[in-house]
Amino acid sequence: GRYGDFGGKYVPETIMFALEELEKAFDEAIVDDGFNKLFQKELAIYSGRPTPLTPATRLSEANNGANIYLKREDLNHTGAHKINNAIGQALLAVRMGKKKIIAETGAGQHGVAAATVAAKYGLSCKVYMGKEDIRRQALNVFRMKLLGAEVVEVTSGSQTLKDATNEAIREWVAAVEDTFYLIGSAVGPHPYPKMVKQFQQVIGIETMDQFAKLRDGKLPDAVVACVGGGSNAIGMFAPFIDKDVPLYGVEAAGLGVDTDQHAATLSKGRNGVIHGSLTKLLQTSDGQITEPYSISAGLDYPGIGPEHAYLHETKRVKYEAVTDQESLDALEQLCLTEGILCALESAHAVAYSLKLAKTMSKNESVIVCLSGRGDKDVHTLMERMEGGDTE
Amino acid sequence: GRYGDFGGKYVPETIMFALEELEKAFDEAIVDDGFNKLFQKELAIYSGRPTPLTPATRLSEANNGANIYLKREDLNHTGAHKINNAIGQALLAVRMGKKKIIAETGAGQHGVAAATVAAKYGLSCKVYMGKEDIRRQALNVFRMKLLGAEVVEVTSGSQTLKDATNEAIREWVAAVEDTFYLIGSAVGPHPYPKMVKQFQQVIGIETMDQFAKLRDGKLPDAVVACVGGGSNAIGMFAPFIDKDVPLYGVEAAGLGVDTDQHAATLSKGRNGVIHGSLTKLLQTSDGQITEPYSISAGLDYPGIGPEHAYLHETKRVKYEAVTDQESLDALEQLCLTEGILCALESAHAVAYSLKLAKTMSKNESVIVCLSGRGDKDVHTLMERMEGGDTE
Amino acid sequence: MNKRWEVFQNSSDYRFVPYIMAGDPCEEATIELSLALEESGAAALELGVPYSDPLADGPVIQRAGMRGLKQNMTLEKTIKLVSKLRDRGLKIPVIIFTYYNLLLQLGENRFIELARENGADGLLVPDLPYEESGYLKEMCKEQDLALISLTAPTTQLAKLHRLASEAEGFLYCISSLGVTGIRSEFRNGLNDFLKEARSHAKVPVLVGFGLSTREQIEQFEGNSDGYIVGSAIVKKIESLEEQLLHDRQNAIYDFKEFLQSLIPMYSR
Amino acid sequence: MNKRWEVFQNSSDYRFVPYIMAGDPCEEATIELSLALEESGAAALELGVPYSDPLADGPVIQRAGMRGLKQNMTLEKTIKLVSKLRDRGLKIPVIIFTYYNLLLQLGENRFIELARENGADGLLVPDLPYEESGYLKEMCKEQDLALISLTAPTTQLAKLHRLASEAEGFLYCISSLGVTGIRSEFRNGLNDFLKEARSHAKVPVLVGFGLSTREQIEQFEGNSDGYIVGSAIVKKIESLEEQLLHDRQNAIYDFKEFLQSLIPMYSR
Repeated sequence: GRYGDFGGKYVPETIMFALEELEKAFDEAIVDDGFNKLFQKELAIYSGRPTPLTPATRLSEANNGANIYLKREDLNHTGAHKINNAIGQALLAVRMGKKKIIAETGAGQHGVAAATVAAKYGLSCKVYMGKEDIRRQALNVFRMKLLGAEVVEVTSGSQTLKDATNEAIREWVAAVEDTFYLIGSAVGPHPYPKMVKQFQQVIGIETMDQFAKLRDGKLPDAVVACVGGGSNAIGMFAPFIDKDVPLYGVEAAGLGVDTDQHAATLSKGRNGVIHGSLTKLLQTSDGQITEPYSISAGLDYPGIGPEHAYLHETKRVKYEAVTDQESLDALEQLCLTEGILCALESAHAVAYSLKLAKTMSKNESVIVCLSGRGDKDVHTLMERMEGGDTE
Repeated sequence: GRYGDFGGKYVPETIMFALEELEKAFDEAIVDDGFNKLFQKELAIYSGRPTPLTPATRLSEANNGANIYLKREDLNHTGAHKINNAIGQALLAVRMGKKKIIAETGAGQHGVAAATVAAKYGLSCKVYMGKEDIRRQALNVFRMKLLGAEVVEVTSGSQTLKDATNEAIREWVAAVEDTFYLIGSAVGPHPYPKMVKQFQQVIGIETMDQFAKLRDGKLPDAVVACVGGGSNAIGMFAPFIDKDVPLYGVEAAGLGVDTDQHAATLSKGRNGVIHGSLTKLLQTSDGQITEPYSISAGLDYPGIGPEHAYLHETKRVKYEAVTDQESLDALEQLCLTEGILCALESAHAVAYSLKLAKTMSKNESVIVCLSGRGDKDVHTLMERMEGGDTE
Repeated sequence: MNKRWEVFQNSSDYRFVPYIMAGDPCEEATIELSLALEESGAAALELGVPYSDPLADGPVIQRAGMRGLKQNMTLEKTIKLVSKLRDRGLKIPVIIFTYYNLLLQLGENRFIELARENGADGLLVPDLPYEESGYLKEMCKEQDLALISLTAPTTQLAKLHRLASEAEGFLYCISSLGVTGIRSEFRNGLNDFLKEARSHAKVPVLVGFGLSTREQIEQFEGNSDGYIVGSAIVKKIESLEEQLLHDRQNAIYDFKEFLQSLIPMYSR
Repeated sequence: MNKRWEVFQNSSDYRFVPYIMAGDPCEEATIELSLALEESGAAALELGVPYSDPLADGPVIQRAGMRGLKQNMTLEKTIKLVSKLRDRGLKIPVIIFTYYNLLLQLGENRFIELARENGADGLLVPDLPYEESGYLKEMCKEQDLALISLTAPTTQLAKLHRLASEAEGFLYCISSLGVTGIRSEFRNGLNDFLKEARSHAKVPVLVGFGLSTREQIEQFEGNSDGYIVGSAIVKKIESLEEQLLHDRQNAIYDFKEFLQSLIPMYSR
């Protein structure tokens, strides 16, 4: 359960047995052909996988650099890569005989994914969400309810994602015997980061295969993904880590890494423990966790998946930070040149890939993980770009 | 250009040459392997086709009837089948050397699809939209602008879809020499209905193939699709029309076909001409076109594609009408049992498929075309279900 | 060819054919406006029928249609209005300008019957191109009604020749792309188009769409046999709406003054 | 084992171990509350450290933490507070209750050094389970600090035996699933769990989580060597917040009265 110093299981003793039970079930499942086939089948017939690898021809031309390819996780059911992991964990929950799932959510994307798989597999679902986020994301709250989930308002702390996660863990501690905690990112205590990677690696595996088919068996010259908790990135990177391919993780620099309004965990954080895992963490000098900031609701997490902390430390992956404004510009450019409205999270990866591609030759190729679609961000974009109030 | 008595080219002389030019270009394109391959490739790598055929296991069980399968057009790029046709027509526009496209839109879905392909293929795009619809669909208006399209406010008539279409035709008449009119449904003058069918038949072709693979080469026992203008339905029906498979088109009964608040063109309309085509039409006794009503913005069109009028008259397809309330109930049930939030349009098809499946044996299979996702309808659903004002 | 068309065709004037909307702003106004137009020199009259979806018309005529709809004006009532015009002494040919859907609902045969009964002379259907007009054209011919053909600058040459040679009543040459309405510029090459039309037509060749000033009218004199003015007249009627309803005498006086300023002397 | 732990372990009382939050509502109040607790019979004291993300705590202690944070209470200040408690005469063992992240930032070695210097006796880290505590456990042992182990009703038997036999200071048996807080029901089979723990522990076995009334405390007497009360006491302190800041004397009096009603006679 360790990636170098990072990872581990920093949780109350009450749920230690559940982590062990989960680890055992997970380890058994992933060597069970039946389970793997079922998972692959559900990804295909329910979520529409494989998602395409789209050459961004006009974007690449406009940028005058390397060829940019987009891995289209935005085309998944519910609009992002989140569903890959949600399906995997839900199938595991069913296999373990659990009837109840709980989940945390920030902007509501993982909450919707969790509520979706709960409905599909006939499980009950409670989603913990900060009061502040509930106010900001009324549409997603309604969607979760429509899917039959109970949305639990979290009023502790800053009333956002980290507090919703705390509260979900508290609920899990209380209901651990019959409840499956469906974590949405590559964070949390072992075996969650490993499990989320396992269920998300389909992104990278498909990508490697698709690129090889398009380009005579070659590997790409660079792979870029955005990193909040880091699940789309770890899934995309997974099969490339032991290959000779430069990998780039893109964090949210918010208003700038030199301000106090950012979510650049690896650039600015220190080792610490959050939500059961030892990782890099944005915190005060004496260890209070601080509230991160990004225009993208999916990147403003004060921690990061422990494997990313490790890949950062070992320098296998280069982590860069991109500001709100850079991501907005990239989002607009992608709209105008490719007709794709990506999520603000993904726009961070796009923004960095544009910078990177400019430094590369036109024979080279950069693959960007387009982790989700931007429909959910239209309100934010309108407020930002038109100054209009849309609520 | 005729389906029995229906169809034709009822347009001003000024644009007749453009329809002929279009017909010629279209007829050449669809026998050109290069064009067809390019179209299929774009559908695959840009929109993520093939879309899956998802067995709705829990929905079928809950309904206690035939097996229901969902053709997942909701998983297309931009969230509905609309993009199939938009890609096809845009590729044709490029082939014809046109640099400008115009389009009409009601709720904004086709407008977004048109703006999307315009961005992707480097064309300029003007979208005509009723003033009333612009007010109701501010988010889609913003999306179109983000994609670089100009949204033209239409203040004539009832300021909704039919008037936007009139206005787009007027613009086409004025700019016919260098402009491609990208019609969004299986309506309009010849060759549009034929062309839209050609570009949408991928739905039915994939479905037939996927079902055969799942079920030992069999054909389904029924196929159901919703019908506004009728593009998803004609695309789904296309390969089944000359097979022995019962087909069902589902119109919007709104508050009921016995009220004056419905969009049940085939059930209640009479022969007439709208937007260049002779078809069935909701109108007053002396021939003024009336404003239809449905909770679903994509079904409230006073006309219908001429081939549907023909398939109705020849009884090859059975057309049924489903009310607002029935479609809402079906939408909710699909959410709760399958974790899929479908468009209100598609919910009409789901509602009818539930009725139909109940009358069939458990060994039989019904395929429903899930034409689009319901994200766009969440505001409407919230207002309706929670009575909340979300604007 | 009936007598009214004979007079129209044999005239040596530069023919003025106005368009007004039936029932705009009321039936009686339409009658008096029609008579005023004839008095001011109109060689024929296009009588528009209000329609919910007039896709060949610009905003001025769209608004006129809305006013006509408010008066519950229908195609049938418009045809019957011709009989009232005849009773009041109107002698020029009257062409019913209707969208095809209205005609379909009334029935093509019923339309022709009513047109004959009520003294209408022709029919113009802006959304019924030559290719779709076979049956109606034949019926009209049989019953001595002129189905007016439209040609556009985009009409292919071979088709233009066919349209021109088969034209009844007059040949309507659209002066520019776009819908009806007032324009400040016309299409390049328009005179070539008119010459081509004239060389094949057995009926007068008229130019229309967008003409709104005497200067514009005069510029086509050499290349056409007349001209159609719609939106400019309808816009004047719109400005006189209140007066036409409540002080008709003065409105008609004002309307005639407007026509005096619009129509070239040699065309009256 | 230091002298304070010796006294604690050798006591024949039914041990009362209260939990309070450092800096709630201010540092001086914490000192006086601690002394009042000792006077009222506390056998040891758990001193909580305010933390932004206390995921093992219920709402009562979360709120106490927020109050402590407002006072800028930190882990380092909490440890140094122990020295002040000693100066004011506190003789019972003091256990610092801190989340692991705070400890990491201060540094585990630095913590131990400070704890030794300031007279703290132990350490409880609710999010540091046995499996992750190897290094800290060893360091604590070397430096004669007790790293308090928690066991839960869900702890597997083999692990319970190991935890119990290795426990230092006392063994903390969690009485129910869930976070800290006041409960009206406890888990079935809890007494079996306590018996099992006691049969393997070399230190007193205490029960905690959710105890808020004398009746609840009494029901565990036969099966444990003491009990921990947190939320019930913190809630009382919360109700006395204003008084503790501005009229401390009376607040402490009131607090002691509350303790009298809570703690069974035989346990003082």
